[in-house]
Amino acid sequence: MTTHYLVLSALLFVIGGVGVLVRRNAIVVFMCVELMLNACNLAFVTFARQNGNLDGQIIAFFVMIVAAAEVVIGLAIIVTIFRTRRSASVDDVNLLKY
Amino acid sequence: MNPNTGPTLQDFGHDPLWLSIIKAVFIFVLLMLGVLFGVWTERKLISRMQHRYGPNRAGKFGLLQSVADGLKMGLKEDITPRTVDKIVYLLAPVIIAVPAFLSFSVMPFGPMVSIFGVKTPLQLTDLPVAVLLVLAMASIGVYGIVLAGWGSRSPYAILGGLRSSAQVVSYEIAMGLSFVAVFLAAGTLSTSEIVAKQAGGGTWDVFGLSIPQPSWYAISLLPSFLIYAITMLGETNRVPFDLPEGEGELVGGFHTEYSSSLKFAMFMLGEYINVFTVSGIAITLFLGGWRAPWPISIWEGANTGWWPMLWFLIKLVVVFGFFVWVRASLPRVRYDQLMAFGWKVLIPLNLAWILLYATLKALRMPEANRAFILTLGAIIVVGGLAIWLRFDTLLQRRREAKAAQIEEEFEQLREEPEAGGFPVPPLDLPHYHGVVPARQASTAVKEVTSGSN
Amino acid sequence: MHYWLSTLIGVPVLGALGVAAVKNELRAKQATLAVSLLVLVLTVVMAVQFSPNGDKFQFTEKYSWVPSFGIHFGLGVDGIALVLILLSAVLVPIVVLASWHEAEAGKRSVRMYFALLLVLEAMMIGVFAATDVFLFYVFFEAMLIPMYFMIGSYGGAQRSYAAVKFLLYSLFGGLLMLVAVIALYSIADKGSFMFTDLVGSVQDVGTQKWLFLGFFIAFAIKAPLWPFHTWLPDAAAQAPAGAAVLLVGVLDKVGTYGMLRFCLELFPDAAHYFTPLVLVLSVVGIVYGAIVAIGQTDMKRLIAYTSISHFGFITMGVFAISVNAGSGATLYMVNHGFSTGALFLIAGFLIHRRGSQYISDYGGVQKVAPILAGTFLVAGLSGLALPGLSSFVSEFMVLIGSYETHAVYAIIATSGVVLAAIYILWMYQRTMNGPTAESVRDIKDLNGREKWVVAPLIAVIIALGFFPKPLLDVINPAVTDSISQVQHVKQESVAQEGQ
Amino acid sequence: MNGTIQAPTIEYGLLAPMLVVFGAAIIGVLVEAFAPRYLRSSIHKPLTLLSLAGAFVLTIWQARSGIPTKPAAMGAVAVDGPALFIWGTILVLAFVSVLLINDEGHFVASASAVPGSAEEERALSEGATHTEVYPLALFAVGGMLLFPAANDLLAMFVALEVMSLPLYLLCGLARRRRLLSQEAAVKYFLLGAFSSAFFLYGTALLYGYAGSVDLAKIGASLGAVGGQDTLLYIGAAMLGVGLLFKIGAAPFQAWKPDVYQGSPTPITALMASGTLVAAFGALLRVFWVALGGLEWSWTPIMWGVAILTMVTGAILAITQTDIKRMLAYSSIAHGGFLLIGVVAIGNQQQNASALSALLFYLVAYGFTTVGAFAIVTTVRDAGGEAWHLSRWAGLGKRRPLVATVFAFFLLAFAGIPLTSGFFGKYAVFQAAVDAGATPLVVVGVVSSAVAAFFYVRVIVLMFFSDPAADGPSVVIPGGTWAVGALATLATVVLGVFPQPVLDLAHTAAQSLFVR
Amino acid sequence: MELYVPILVLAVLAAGFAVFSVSIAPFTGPKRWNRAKLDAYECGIEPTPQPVGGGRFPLKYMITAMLFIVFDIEIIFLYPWAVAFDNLGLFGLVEMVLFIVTVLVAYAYVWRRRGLDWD
Repeated sequence: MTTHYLVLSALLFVIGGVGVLVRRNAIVVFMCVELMLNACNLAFVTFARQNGNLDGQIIAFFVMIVAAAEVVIGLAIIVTIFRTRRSASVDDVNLLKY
Repeated sequence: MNPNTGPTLQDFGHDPLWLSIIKAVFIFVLLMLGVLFGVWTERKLISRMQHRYGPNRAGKFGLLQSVADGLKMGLKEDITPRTVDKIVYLLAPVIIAVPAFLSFSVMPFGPMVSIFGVKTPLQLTDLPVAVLLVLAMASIGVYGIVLAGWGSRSPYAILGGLRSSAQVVSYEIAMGLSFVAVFLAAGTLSTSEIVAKQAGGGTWDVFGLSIPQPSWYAISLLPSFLIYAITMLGETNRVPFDLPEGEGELVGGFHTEYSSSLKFAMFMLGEYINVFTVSGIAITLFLGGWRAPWPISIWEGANTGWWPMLWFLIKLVVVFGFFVWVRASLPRVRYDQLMAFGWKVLIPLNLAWILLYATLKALRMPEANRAFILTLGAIIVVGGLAIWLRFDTLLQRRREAKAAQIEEEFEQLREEPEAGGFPVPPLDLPHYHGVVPARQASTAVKEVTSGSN
Repeated sequence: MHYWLSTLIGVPVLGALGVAAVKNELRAKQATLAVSLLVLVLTVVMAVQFSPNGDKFQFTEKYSWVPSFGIHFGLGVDGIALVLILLSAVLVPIVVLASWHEAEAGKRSVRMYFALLLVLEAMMIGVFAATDVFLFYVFFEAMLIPMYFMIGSYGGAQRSYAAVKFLLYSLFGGLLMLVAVIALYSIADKGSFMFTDLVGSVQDVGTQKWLFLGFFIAFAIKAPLWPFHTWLPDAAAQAPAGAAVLLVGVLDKVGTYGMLRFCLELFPDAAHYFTPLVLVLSVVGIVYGAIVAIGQTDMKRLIAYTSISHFGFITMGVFAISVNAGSGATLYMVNHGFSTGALFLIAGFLIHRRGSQYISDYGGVQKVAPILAGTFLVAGLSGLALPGLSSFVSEFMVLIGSYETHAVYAIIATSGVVLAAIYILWMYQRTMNGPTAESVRDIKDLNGREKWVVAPLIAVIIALGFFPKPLLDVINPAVTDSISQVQHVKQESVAQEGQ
Repeated sequence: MNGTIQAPTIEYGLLAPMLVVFGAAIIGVLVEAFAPRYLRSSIHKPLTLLSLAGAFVLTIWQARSGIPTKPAAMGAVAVDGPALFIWGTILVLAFVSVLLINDEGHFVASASAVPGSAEEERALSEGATHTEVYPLALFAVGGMLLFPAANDLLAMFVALEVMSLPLYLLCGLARRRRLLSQEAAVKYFLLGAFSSAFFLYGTALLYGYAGSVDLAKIGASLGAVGGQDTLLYIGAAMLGVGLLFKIGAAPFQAWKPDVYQGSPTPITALMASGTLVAAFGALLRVFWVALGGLEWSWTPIMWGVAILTMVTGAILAITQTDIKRMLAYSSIAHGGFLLIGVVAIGNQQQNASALSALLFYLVAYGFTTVGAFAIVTTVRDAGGEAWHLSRWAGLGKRRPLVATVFAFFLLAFAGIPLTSGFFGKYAVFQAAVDAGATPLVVVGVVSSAVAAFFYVRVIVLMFFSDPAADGPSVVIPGGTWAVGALATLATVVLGVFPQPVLDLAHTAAQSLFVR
Repeated sequence: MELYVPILVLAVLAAGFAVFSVSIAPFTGPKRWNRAKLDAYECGIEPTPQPVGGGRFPLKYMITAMLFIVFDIEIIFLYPWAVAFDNLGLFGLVEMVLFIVTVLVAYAYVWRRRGLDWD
């Protein structure tokens, strides 16, 4: 029963990860990261049901907060650089070479 | 607690499917009728308040007015502007309407009754997190608003959508906070149990005669109730907070492009049902739910059988009346005032009140270490006051500075009107008496001007 | 409890601080000279108290330094260390005197140069006196830094390249040694790094081989053994003459000293196993160094290559595993220090006068600067081991000793002697004899200071040439002791083959 | 069902250091809100320094008054020997970094202003500064304190974010080279969030495996639970990815040079010292306490990572021309050396020695690196710090003292004897050899030889090459001066008389991590 | 689970109704083509072309959204606390006081930085 949810969360996570790697727009990349976090939440809740203890659900709360904080800070940073560059594409973020 | 406190969580989830369907259909019908009746009531009431007759043609007292309106909407041309984002545009009304209905599923109408021999509570269902469901539905409604504005792809719509969503979320916070005190008092999120908790307030025994203690949270948690009363206006975009359709500044707001037809009807529907929902919540959480108000409650049978549904509906009407009353009496606020009120007044007051109430509750605990709690409270109060004072002075300064600046600008303008590049017509300008320009007459486009049929 | 060695290390360090503090350059130089002479005196006084047939290590001191790693500040000298300390103590004042005007060349801080010199002396004495393997390693590495700065800051045109090359080579070797040291420690599991605790602690031959390599490569790089030698010519050629003397004269001896002290005593089996290899390398080094030296056009590089050839002799002596060869090698370390030192210094004077290192720029110096030429000749002859001059004794002993054990190598090595005659004499002929070149027509002969520099060197060379006994008396027991282990192993293996 | 909830207990005393730091941070925010602009920094500086110092004192006091043997706060936080040691280290390093932050001219006048725009000009002319830096730094430090002490993965995750989020912001606040700085912030943020997502998913899987996020419980369940090994392995791997990213181990090191280069140098110092220490504390806790039983599975991988990290750091550093990038790569390499210590796991006593070695290394490296970055801030061009290596040519002649100190730090990085770096390396290497990881040690030695090359190159540049005509000027504000002196002192003392600190680390490591 | 079944029923009902009426709309009404009708309504002026995927809108709304997130999360924590308050007792009070005070500090900061003002 719960395995379906696990598969779903894994899928979401992978989609997010791939998105981070292939998408160029900083905001989209960032949304993909959020997607990954939510995939984690799904996994937590599922496992909470599987293990029959509430920890997972509580953890999900905390993850939400962290995600919120990340959103706030991330958007702030991205907006700043966007105002500088008039573009949110990570390709334009190329002053730093390896 | 006295025996007839009504159902608790354990009583739910045992209904057979057919019963659930019956209940659902009942609620659905109730809401549809409620909307029709509500529109009429509102128009009638408000016109009375404004010394008008209001609808009085269709049917007795114009009772069929809203039916007629509904039919007309159905028969009007369905316009879909070509710039819109089709899917979102069509999705939005649905998203607004559906959750509005759903919030009502946890609304308790009454105690256990037997329907076709099945003992069941007069309530579609109840959850341990019932109130959260309501809030969740409200938030989903916001999606409808945003998508409607976004999908319309017209500046007015987008602005309206953003504005109203901003407003709704802002007031949602205050609303959510105003519930906290209730949960503190009730110790549960299940609506039916909250109602049960408001059953009997017990009595004060003063000089032998016993005065019934107010059992409604509206009284014992007055601040929360007041805040909620305000937020429910903001939450439903009603006057004085109906900025989204502020006809003055942005036409119809988020539903500018839903000019007619049933799609618009969906918005109307959603709006009214939301009003019912928030009223229902107000009744359930603060006004004793389906329980009969005091004088009636003296009669034993008042809170048994089907009667309570009556009390509930009466209360609903009264609260709705309050909505209309407010609409008739208050002007619309400015948007910045609206947001400032929501963020700078309601929220801090709310938090302060929650802390205060929690402290009192802790004080009433048997094993509470009063000295400690009091010192804690004192510290917080003092700190809060200090910050507030500092704050006040700062605000004062800022206000004065702004005033001074404006004054100084006016001075400058009085000096020479041209300042700031505003074109000021010379006083001796010959007045323009409307002479029609020559090339006005030739508009030879064979188009049916809209509305002429 | 006596503090001879710690004093010997401490005095130069304090002296260095003082010198660095002094503002006036002349004062600084004089102070440096004074300190180094003081050290020399102390060393001599200590040396005369050394009893050749006493304990293996004498004047021992031992303080706990980092208990949790079992590291001690352990000092002590046996014969080998003693003579090497003597060597450095003697060379330093001479170098100070020699490089009196060395540092003025570049607009760099003169005081810093002499301060570094003193620090270097302290490190050199420390590295020879350390009886704690870890302490030895610490000095071994720390020694690099002052030398690195001396080459890099005060050297010739290519100085920074040479300096870096020198540092990285030695550092790399040192790190390999560090691994071996750690491994040794954890295998021995005595909770102490004291040499005496570690001796004989590694039984397994396989392990011995690895650890041996760890140490040996470090030392081979240090004492430039072919093929690890390539840094030496650059470093020696670019370093200021004084630094070059200490580099070739003393620093490199640390390598050969290390082989004799650590490789042989700690890992006898491995040493026995690797002996042929090392001998081959040494012989190749001897011949290669000599031949390449012949081809050199740069005086200092030439001298550097001669040293490579000589180091071939020394390592051969060390690994020939016979008392004669061993003592010879040890003695050779000292002699080579003096003779090559003399060569470098005198060449340095010459170059300083003419301003060129290239042999082709010289000719007939003999006529204008007889003393210079004469002393140069003596030093050179000592370099090619002319009987009566110091190197002869040691080289002879090495050859004899190795002939006893490994005749073939000895015979091949003898060719080195012949080649040595060629490169020294040919260089001498090209520079000193023949018609006087225009460029050197008006150069001065050695002045007073320079005479004072050269005189003691020549004196020592001749003295040791005729009368090496006192040194040998000191050296012999120590060498006997340190090669005894390997001899033991050897006899065993011979016995096994015999069955 | 309400009746079942028991009110939890929290040992406020044990958590005091952390609470002090967080409290100071919150007060800092209040100051930001209500203090007039001209007063702010003069309130912040003492507040920040005092709180850090106070927290340090509290830590010492706790260590004196006996190390607790069971985790605090319902098993969420473990205030044990290593944690206390790491706390002390982080607090001192943070204190030093704050001294750097105090000096003027590191931070942007107005972060929101578009570089080169009129508003930025105005902000500059007004002399506006972002005093928010102090609360942010304090929050970051608080996170660093919680990170290595967290005893369950949730607390660890929260700590990770509390530590990282302020740093993301601080990265973007460099006064000079704004674009670079903003880029650094974006990169750090995106990659950091990415990695923390991995950490979180790993946590989720381990939770699914063990039914709890408590490290000890996970460790206990390793043998017990059967049939779900995939969860376990994938979860552990993802957790590892998250942590290794934070310490910048290859192949997750890509962010480090960029971020170190872009962010304001004091912040770089804070990250290079504090974050590294904290991250290693957490890494050790997770891999030794929770996954200790899995040793045979992760050790080989960790070997690979360590080797890769050392080699990458050492080799890529050679090609760098930006001083800060070079230091960043060197810090990557050092992360590799530290990983050697992580692998040196064995029996109780072996673990203790490895742990103490790591702790010592962390202290030594932390001080040296802060000092190095402090020096970097002092060498300035017209356009801020003279970041290009070529600008450092001949510094030895212009400012011998500064150059000497910097050279000394570099030698310490290279691990020359009589510097702290040497004993650090030695301790770790020895622990590794005892644990039979000799090949790893050999690789470490080789790569540190390679690393020595580029350190030496800088020294050559500073001392053996002639100064440029328009060379950079050296400005040494008071705070920076103090930092340099302190770091030098630490590097010397730890290099010559390491015993006291070694003893401290030893006693701290004796009890290992509480379970 | 079965607590949610009735909600599902109602949802089906409501959704059915909404979808029905939205989809029926085009067929019930008349069709009279008029270009002006199909333009986005902008009080008669030529409609401003809107970029695909929506244009840019004031940053203000983003800030509001973030504040909303922050406080909504706070509410998430307040509800369980409120429900369990009787069990938590003094501990609960203290912790929540700390929590709310912290949030209020941030709130004050935002206020002072004009995060709550609408020009």
